[in-house]
Amino acid sequence: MALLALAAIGVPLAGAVLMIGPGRHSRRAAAAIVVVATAVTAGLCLLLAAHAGAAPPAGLTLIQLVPPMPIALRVDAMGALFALTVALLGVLATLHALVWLREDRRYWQYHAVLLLCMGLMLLVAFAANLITLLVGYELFSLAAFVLIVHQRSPKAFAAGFKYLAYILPASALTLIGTVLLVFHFGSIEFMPGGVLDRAIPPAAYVAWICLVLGFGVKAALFPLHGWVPDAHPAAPAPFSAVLSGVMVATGSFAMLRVLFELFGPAALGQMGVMPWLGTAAGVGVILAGVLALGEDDLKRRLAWSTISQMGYVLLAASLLDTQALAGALAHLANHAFIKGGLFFCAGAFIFSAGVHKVSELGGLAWRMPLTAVVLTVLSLALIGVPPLSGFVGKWMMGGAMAADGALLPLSVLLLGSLLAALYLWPVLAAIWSPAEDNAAVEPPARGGGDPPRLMCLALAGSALFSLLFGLAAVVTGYPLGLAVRAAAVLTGGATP
Amino acid sequence: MRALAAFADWPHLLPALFLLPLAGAALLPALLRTRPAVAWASALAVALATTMLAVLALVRLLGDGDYGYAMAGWAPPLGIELRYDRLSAITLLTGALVSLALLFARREMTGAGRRQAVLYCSLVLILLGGMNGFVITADLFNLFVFMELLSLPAYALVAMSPARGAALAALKYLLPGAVSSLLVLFGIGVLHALTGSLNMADVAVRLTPGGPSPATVLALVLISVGLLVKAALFPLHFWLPDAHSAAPGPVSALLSGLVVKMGVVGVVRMFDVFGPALGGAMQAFENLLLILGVLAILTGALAALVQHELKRMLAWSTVANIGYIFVGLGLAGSAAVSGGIAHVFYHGLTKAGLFLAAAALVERTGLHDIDDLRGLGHRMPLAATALSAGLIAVAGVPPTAGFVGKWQIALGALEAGRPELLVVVLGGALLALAYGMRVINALFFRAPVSDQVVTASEAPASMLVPSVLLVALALAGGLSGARVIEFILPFAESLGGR
Amino acid sequence: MLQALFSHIDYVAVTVLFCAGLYIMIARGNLLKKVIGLNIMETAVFAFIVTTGMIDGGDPPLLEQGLGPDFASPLPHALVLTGIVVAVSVTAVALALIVRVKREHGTIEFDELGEPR
Amino acid sequence: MGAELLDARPALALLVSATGAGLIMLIGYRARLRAWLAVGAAVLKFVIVWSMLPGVLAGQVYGLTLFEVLPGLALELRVDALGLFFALVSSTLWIPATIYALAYMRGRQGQRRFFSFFALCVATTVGIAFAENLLTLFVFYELLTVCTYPLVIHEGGLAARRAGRRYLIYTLSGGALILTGMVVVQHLAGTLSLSGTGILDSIDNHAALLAIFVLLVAGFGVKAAIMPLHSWLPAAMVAPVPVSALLHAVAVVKAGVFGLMRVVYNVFGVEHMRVLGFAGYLGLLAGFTILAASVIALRQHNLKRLLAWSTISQLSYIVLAISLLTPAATLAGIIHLANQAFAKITMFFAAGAIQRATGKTRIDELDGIGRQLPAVMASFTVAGLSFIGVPLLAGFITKWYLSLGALQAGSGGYMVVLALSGLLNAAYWLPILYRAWFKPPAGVAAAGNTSPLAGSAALSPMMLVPLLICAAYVLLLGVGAEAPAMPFVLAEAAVRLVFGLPGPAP
Repeated sequence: MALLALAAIGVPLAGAVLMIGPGRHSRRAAAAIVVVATAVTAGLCLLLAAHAGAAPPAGLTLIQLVPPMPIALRVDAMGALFALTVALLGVLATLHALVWLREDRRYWQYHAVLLLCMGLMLLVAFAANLITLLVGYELFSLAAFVLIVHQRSPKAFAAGFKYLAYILPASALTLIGTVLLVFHFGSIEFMPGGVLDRAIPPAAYVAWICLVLGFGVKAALFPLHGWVPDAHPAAPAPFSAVLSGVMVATGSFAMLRVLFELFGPAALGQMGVMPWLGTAAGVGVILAGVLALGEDDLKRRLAWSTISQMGYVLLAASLLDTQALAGALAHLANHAFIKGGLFFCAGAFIFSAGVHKVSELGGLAWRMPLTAVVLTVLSLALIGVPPLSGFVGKWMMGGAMAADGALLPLSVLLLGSLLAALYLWPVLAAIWSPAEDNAAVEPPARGGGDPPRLMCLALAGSALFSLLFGLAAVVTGYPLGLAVRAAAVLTGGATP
Repeated sequence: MRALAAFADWPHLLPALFLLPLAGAALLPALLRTRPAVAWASALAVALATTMLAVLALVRLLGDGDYGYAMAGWAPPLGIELRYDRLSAITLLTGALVSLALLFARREMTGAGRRQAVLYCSLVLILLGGMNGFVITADLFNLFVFMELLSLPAYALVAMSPARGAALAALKYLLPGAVSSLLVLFGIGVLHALTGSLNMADVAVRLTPGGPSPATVLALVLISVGLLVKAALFPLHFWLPDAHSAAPGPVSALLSGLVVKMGVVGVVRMFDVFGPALGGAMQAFENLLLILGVLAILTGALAALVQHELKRMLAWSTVANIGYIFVGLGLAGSAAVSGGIAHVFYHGLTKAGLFLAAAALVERTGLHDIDDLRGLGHRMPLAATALSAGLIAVAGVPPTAGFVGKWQIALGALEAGRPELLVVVLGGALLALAYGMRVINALFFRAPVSDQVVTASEAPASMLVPSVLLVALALAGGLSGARVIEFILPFAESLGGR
Repeated sequence: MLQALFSHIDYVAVTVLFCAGLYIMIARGNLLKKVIGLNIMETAVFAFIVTTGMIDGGDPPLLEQGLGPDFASPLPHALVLTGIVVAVSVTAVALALIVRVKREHGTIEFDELGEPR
Repeated sequence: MGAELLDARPALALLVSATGAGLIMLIGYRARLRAWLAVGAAVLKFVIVWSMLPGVLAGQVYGLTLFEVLPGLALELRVDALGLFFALVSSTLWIPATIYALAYMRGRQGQRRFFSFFALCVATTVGIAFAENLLTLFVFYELLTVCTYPLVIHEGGLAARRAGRRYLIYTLSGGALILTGMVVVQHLAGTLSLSGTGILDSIDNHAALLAIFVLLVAGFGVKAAIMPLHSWLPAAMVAPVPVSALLHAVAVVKAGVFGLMRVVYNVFGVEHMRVLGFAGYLGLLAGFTILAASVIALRQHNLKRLLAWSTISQLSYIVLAISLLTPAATLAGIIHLANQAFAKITMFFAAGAIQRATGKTRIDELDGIGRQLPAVMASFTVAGLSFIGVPLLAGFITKWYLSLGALQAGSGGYMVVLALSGLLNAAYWLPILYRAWFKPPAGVAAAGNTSPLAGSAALSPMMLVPLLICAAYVLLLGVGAEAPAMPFVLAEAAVRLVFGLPGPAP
């Protein structure tokens, strides 16, 4: 089982290395390598997801970094779920990127670093202890910088430096938090129910704050989300899809892993710190939603929407309720595909119509029918319309909040969905508006038709996934099933 | 060793120590006036024989401790008595080694006249005889005679160099020397008047009942001032820089290395003579020596730092090192005194080697100023390296000779509960390293400025061999410091702990 | 005070003579006068040593005349003889040097000689 | 602890490069012979030092008395875990340094003198590592100054001489301080031996102990470039690159820090030190130096001066580790000796290569250098990231253990200092990496040709190979700390030695 995980991490890394070698010379070879690598990884992750629940999580120690700090892997339900999301979104992003980078000479560099990022994210997913997670997390942050500044434009560099200015202090904080944990509790192995058994020393509070702030930057938690709105427009479209879909999710995933498998729900309850996280997330949801309304650039609007949606996950997690946590995890996965798809649409608009602003979207649907349809489906999913995947997570979370009688989070959830509807409606209205209203808009630069086949495939894929996960939720449902099982493990400690 | 021991028991060993060189000195000009080469060889033979005698004396000392000899059979209180102890052993060895080196350096000295070569050898032998006698005599007046026997050839040797200022420098050396000898004689006269005897041990016994009477104090003052002028301790050192810088290389090596040390030996002898009688007052005398020593270290080191002339700088460094020796003696702890006396030995060797190397450089290029000697290290590598090694040794960098004495003195300072002296002792070492480094920097790391330097060729073997040997001996001495200190400790305890 | 003075008249005389010699050596610039001053000091010291051997009413230490119970001690005289020999040799060397200085520098006035190069 | 084994190897290690130096000075006229002598001596020394590793790991201690300089005090060599670690690091680094120097100095004047003093320096460094008592340590410490002086002023010219003079003044006065401290120690403790864990335990004369501490720390602090005594280091940048690599990464500064370790662990002893409480002030000083040096480094323009200031800050990591007096901090200090050495020497080789290939020395001239010299800049990047403390690199391990040590010592504040220093490091290393990789080379069209080989062709392989070896070693130190041949295991043995812990250190 763990060997599969090792393979899952190894394949993208190998792909990255290959990319630097042969991939550099011919575009065709590069395309082949990247597609094969992502496909194989996706397959492995599917296998892992299927087995995740069955066997007890088996550990595998790779190397002993320094005596007390092994680099070890472990496959459990939560890890498998996140890995699956990463892999599938990776495949879609690669398809999109192949088209996006047609003229770009440094395509091999993009693919190599993307594969490297995927490998590191999988390492974070399957980390057995905090050190392995830290290693994967920090290297991934640095690699992401290279992708953000891929376009080498001054704006991209500005965004890149702002990103660095956020993540470097964050990595320092996480290190301090980790050392505090190691010193006070000896072991930093992830164990269901957490490591914190005896009395809680004051240092635990300091460690909690450090780790939450450290991971919060990447999870776009309310006060630390500054870099997200700038990074997305600067990054190339396929990467901004990965960026908002999975990278931000890595932050939340890591925070959930640490909170539930190191501190443990019991201790967290005792420490009484979770409400603070909840309020921050809640404020984040509302504020991001409101700011998204005012944003004219499509990608920035979607970036604010990501911050708002991620707020849901942390809000639900802070309730320490199994069902709420399951809903959060499911939403984490579903949101990745929805937001990924939306960014693919934005990319398509830019690629074929050269359109950035929401105001310039007038009547595009008639020229790019497929993209418009996908955009509509995904927007509805994001708002949480029942048959689509967005609804599943929110319904679970809402149900849990109602059951616990936590009215404030419930109201925030509903307000959030309303805001989502408010900032997505103008986009839909603009593209479906009748042809004659926007005759004034001069014909777009490139053809203006639907994007080439590969990009359409990526769009269709993301719409299909969100539809499938929405419907499948009712039946056996991969993401939801995994999420429920993971949540049970995290909170109850009862192995499914 | 046993064969040596057999020879060592020869009764007349002690008088031979000074009679042999004196006889040699007398016969040399008479017989070999015209053949300097043969004269030099025979002088060398005599010096070697004396060294052998010194070694034999040492062996006998190790065998059965200090021993004496009554001259011409007269029992000690009346007759002149010779007494050989560890202090005399040490200074004898230093003297023998340095004078051997001096004889080696004869060609450079008397390039001019053939006759002068012979005279030079005999003067050195007289000086050697005078020193040997001075160190082993136990009789006060005899001490005075040997001191004169020591000083006169020194004045003559200084005057011997063809340089223009040599005669004047010799005179500048002679006048204070003569006055100091007079003072010593005056003091001895007072002592004789008080006790009626001349033998040191006997005088000490007779003086004690009298306690610190004014007359005894007067005698101490007179003799010690006389000796301190000879030893060039701080206020009475004014003649040394001129005499040394004007004197030819080998001679200044002799002066700095040995003649100055005789003053030290004299003062140490006085400790034994006046110690029991004065008791408390002796403590004041030691404190005086201590303070003068400290001042000597500071002025010597600072003056050396600012000197431009190489030999004058070395002369000031001698003043500083004499200061070290007297600080050691003044502290009166066994560690400090042993350090002081060890420094006599080590400094003698090192400074002699240094002056010889410096002489090689100065005579070869004719330049006295350090800045003119820049870049000479490449043209005269051996001589320059010997000079540098000597400078580092004098500065007292650990493995070398200077370190042993300074370390013991520093420890003694702490034992005597005077940590502030530590600063002076080690500060002096740092200053010594500073002016040492200045010369080394000039020699090796600066581009030559004067043309004499560019055309200079390596020093003659006769100058090189002795200096390299002496400096090497000093370095080796530094490494076997433990032996030397252990050898001196018994004497230091007897002197310090009276 | 006077009575003590007269009882040690010899010591007083020696001290006066010694100081005179010392004064000449230091004050006079002429090298020759310095040597003369040196000799005066030497005579002062020798005089002192000889007087210390005197015993009141003691016979001269001559064996032929038969010795009384107390006789002047002959030792100082022997010392002084050697002292005189030493003093003479020192003076000889000093004078030889002065001759050479005169030849080289043309003058024996100390302050005109300046720094010997 | 095994019995004290009389063994000639410590002296042999010393003699090898000393005779090497002598031979080079005497017969090293032809470049080829000189090259063989220098490299031969370095490799031989490396073999001898490594041959002692298994023995020392098994607790064996090798001793050898050279000369009885003073009654009860001798020039004596003794190889224990801490000493062997330092010797290991310097002799391992010496081979790439020599090879690099041979390539770098080709065609320069005064090579014979340069290489003989170069080899002599390693002999004295190993001498310091194997010193049994303070006197031997001091002897080799001063010898190190004497034989690095001609290297510092090798270029000749006014600037070199002035830097040399300043270097001499600082180090010699430092030496005088140590000598004074040594005398007081000898007077109080009666011995200067470094074999025990604290020879001043039984002394309770507080004033004297404070005096000894101040004297010895100030003396060694000069070479460890602690803030008030550091200004000779940037000035010594005048020396040619292999010498500044030698000065900053391997020999001189490490000798200072190693001396501090000996003073705190062997002269005072850890418990006694904790009782006395002097170490706290040293820690504050080190913390201040870390931050101040990094801030000053921000404003540097010349690459080598930046490296110098970064060294000052990195050295104070070790001084901080020493002052915390806990097992984890000690381990961090010892390990950082190696980490900093390898990372810093890689950077100096890179700086030298850049200077040699493109003649650039200022940071703002480094645009696009990554394309011109990819290998050089890759290793510079590895070293830079290691200093920032990115995981899987050597710097991370030091930061990890130092934070742990700070917590063990109960002064968590130093963790914040470390975090801040990490950020400052990022603030001055990342712009260089950014210029190198992301900016197009000046004058070449933005989308210009990426001819990576144009620049590095000018560099001879003898320069590239050592560069890559050291960079690889930085990575190896970061990842494979557990591997048997790695210095980490020896560092743990050293910590057990210092704290007298039987089991493996945390």
